[in-house]
Amino acid sequence: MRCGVVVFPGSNCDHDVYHVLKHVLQQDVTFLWHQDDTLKGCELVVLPGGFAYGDYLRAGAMAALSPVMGAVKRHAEAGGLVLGICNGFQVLLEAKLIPGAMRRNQSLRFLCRDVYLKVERTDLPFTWKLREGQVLRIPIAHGEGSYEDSAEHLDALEANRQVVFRYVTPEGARADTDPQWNPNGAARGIAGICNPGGNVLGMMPHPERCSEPILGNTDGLTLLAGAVEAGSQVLGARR
Amino acid sequence: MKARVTVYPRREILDPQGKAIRDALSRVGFAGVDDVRAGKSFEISLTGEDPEAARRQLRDMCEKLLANTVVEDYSVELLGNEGGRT
Amino acid sequence: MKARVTVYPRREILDPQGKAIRDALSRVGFAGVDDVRAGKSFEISLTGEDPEAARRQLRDMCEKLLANTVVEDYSVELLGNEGGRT
Amino acid sequence: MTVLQEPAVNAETARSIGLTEEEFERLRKILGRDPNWTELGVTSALWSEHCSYKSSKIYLREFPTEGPHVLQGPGENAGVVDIGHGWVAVFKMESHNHPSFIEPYQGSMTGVGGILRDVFTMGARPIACMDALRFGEIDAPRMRFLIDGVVRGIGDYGNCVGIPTVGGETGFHRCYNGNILVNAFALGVARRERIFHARASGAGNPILYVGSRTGRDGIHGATMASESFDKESEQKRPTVQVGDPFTEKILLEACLEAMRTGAIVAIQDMGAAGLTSSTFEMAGRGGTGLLLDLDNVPLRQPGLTPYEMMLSESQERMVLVARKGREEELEKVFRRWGLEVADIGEVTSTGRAVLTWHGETAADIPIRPLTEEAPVYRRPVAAPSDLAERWRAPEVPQPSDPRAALEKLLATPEFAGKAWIWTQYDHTVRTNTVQGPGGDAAVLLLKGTPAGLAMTCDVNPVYCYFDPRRGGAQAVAEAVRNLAVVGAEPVGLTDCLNFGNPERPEVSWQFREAVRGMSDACRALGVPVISGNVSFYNETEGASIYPTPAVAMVGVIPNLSGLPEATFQGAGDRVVLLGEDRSEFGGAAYLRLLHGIEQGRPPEVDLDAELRLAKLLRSLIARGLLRTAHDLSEGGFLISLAEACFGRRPLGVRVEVPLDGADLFSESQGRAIVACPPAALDRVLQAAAEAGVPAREIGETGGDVLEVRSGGETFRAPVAGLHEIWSTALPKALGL
Ligand SMILES: Nc1ncnc2c1ncn2[C@@H]1O[C@H](COP(=O)(O)OP(=O)(O)O)[C@@H](O)[C@H]1O
Ligand SMILES: [Mg+2]
Repeated sequence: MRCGVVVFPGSNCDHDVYHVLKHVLQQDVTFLWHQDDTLKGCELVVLPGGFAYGDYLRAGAMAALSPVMGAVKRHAEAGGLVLGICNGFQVLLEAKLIPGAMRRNQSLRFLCRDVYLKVERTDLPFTWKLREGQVLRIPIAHGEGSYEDSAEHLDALEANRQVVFRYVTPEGARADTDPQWNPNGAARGIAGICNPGGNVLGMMPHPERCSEPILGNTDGLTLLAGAVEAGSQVLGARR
Repeated sequence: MKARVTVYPRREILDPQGKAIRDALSRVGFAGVDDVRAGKSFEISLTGEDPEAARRQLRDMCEKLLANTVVEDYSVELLGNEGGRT
Repeated sequence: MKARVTVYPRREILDPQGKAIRDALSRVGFAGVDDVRAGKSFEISLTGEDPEAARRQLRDMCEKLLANTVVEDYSVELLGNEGGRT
Repeated sequence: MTVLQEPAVNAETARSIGLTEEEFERLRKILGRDPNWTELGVTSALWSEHCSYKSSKIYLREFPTEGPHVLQGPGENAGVVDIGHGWVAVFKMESHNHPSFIEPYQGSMTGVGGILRDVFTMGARPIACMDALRFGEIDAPRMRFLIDGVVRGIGDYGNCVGIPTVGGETGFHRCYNGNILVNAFALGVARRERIFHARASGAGNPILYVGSRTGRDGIHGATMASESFDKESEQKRPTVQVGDPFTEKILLEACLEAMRTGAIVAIQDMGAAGLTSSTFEMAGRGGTGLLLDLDNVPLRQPGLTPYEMMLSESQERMVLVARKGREEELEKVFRRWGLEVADIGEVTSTGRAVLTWHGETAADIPIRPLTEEAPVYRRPVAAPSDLAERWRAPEVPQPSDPRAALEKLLATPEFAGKAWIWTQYDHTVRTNTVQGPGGDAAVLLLKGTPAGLAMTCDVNPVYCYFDPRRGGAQAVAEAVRNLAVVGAEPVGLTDCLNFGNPERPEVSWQFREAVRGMSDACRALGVPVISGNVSFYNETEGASIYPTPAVAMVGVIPNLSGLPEATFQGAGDRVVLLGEDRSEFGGAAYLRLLHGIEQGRPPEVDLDAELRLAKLLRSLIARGLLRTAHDLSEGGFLISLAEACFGRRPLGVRVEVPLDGADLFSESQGRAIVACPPAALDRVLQAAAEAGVPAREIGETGGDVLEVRSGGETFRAPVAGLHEIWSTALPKALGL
């Protein structure tokens, strides 16, 4: 399936996602330049991690205004798949493709370590290969990962089942107020959410960093594999 | 013309940085600090001279870029030409 | 009493964030932005009522904690009791 | 014509910017006239200790710099070694001590930025950083602020550029209370044929300036001297260099892309003494000349003088020589990345640097006499008069309760887990990190090959103070050991030699001895020195820091499958202690941290034994026999045994050792703890015997208690409790 990885000035996980999609999952992958207003016919668009425009002002704020995001919006509205990882998630929020905002980690420090994620939904193109309630171990690496929104918006988010991943204990228990398990103080332990249509997913943890056996963890691969396989089905359906 | 834009986290949203600073202040012995809110300040030099146009433009900048209105409030002040800081 | 402390990178010092913001503003089509300097703003509520004492205390806080005077300048304003932001 | 308000040029003003009387005279002879202020400033920068190595050159020549893998030794921006499969590794370490003490956040940021540029300027893509940090006592004035700022700075810079910080070292000692050490290491990889050099050639080739604009950042105290001549002196006070990792990131991508066009002849970053050292060194190496038009240098604020432009240390700037007629191609690449490019001059064949400004000649000086032929000093050396006293063997109090002693040591910042630091560093970006911080050496994947790269940072300043020669050798030996426990064969090292004031005979002695110790070890263990950096004048109020020759060593792991970990992997593994135990406490942590005794000659470094141990470990690992391998270093056996219990799932161990009381903390070198499945035990012991490495099975992993039987006595400590002490000690000490 044709996948596109967007490159903003300051993206630094673009090559990591590219590597997994291309060399681990054997997909047809291309980079998409932030100044282009086209997605070159990509079915799955990934907004990678990094520090687009240095994360100056607010993570993702400047990148959200770049030309390529117009094309990404149209793609999303047409039901196309969009995956935002870490900085990509922040860009999606700033571009208002998914609701809410990201604030600095409660510790006010950058944090790089493994966290445990509970899969809240498996009926999405990204998560259909995962088990309901499954607990994944996936690395995070961010300083601005505390998901935030007003109480009523959060309620709406839950009601629409837009919460896809939550930070939990290794056993899968909620621990929203425990920094050991909810590493950045995200509201309701939210680590990843989707749009109402379920075709746009934003998540703080980095699945591409745990997608090869040699790295000692492949929990991220199932998610990425699901996305590309679902993408191919979407593609098949369109033909 | 110089202007200052100030952006603060919304009242209802908790402000860990402000809290951390308040705690640090009392740790180093500053008494009587009720509350600290931590925000951002931008000093912007504009070429235009019309205050109203400037205000409009600055608010527009806030909505588009300088503030994230989901979690932040902003305010705009014109400082005239000398700039307000000392 | 409410006060506002504003902290900016010193004039001579590179302000990468301000520069990035200025570039971003012009990219999204805001004309006539000469310069942007990005700083911090702290809104501080104090119990004391004596303005002079408050000023002294605030400057002291800046020297000790709020500003890093090696690279930053600060300024202190008293906002009275209502607070200045709208 | 522009009238510059600059100081008169004479021996006085020359001294005020760091040139001695003799050096000033030497310059006048070279020029055959009095220099002007700009020429004086340029010369004082080029002849500064930092740029010219004038006090260290004669000793650095003793380092072995050749080896089967070495493609580029010292002399370029970074060294280059062949790591197989058509790849080369490019690495270097550099200090940013003084800036970090003044402003820890910006100081450490710009330290990382500088070392990254040294690496990608060679055409290599940086894939890893390490940071070797030395702080004072945590309760010393400003120390918590310094620690927090340095760690944030290193993190924010590397994290933003997207280079994982995979290892480092953190030490604490009162000798750094007034002078912390921040040494940054970076490693990049490139295809063998893609390496770039910084040798300006081809008269007529244009010189391009790329990156951030030039401000008055970090202009050496020199500008102070001009202040009294200046109206707005406040404005001109030298300012702290500020790092902009975002610009570094796009500069990195743009430079690597530009290099692929083939339109670049030579490229060099602007580091210390910015435009001066970069242009002069490129021309010096190439034996060419320069014509620089300073009116074209992009400025951040108007009004910089030629002197200021030449000496500014604004960050994130590169200068390159383009092939004439191909400037367009390069400019296109840089503009696409949103970077500014300026044509600031051209290469000439005159051997001179001619600087023009406002239509006049601002400087006209011969290059080689200033670069290749800079002054070299043989400073007086003298061993400390009280050496015999320093070497007197210390009294060693026996621990009344070994468990309590262990717990106390694990709670010190020295031995505490350093996760509080390295979790603030992105150590997994680029998806090469097989073993990040927390083990002995970091292990990185070399994508597309079965091989891996390993790297480690080591030095023990207390050893170096009591015996710089042994200390220097020990640093190299420990690095080799840290590589060996991950199965890596060393291919080269870089160093950061942090010392006091070389004009003090004892400091020069320390330096000479340390370099000799390192050189001996490098020869014996077959590790060439391929790059490095000297930082002198680390002293406050006349008190020098302990000699701190930080070593960063890189090794290659032929095949990554079946690597052991530094911690125990599962119950039932047999634990084996390798190497010879002696009772050695000179400069030992046990005495220093528990009894306040800092005394005695450091442990002997038996280089042959180290070599035998390293070879044994590598072959055991290559044969896939080991599940755990962790070397013994500071703190000795008991500390390493405890550390081995602290895996992601803490695990107990039960051992019986021929070590008594204090000897559990003896710091004899050349030792390691390994663990293997029972079935492999005989082969492990057999191989050790054949290798001539003492080996004894001491116990078995399992349970949740660390149990040690020694000298008829037994003590037990629940691993969970030890782990809690160890993992929380550092944040606690920092008051977090
Ligand atoms: N400043 C730092 N940055 C990154 N990693 C660090 C730092 N300090 C210590 N570490 C990591 O902590 C671990 C223990 O360090 P150390 O005790 O020096 O190991 P060793 O004794 O084997 O040399 C190592 O993996 C090292 O990389
Ligand atoms: Mg070790």
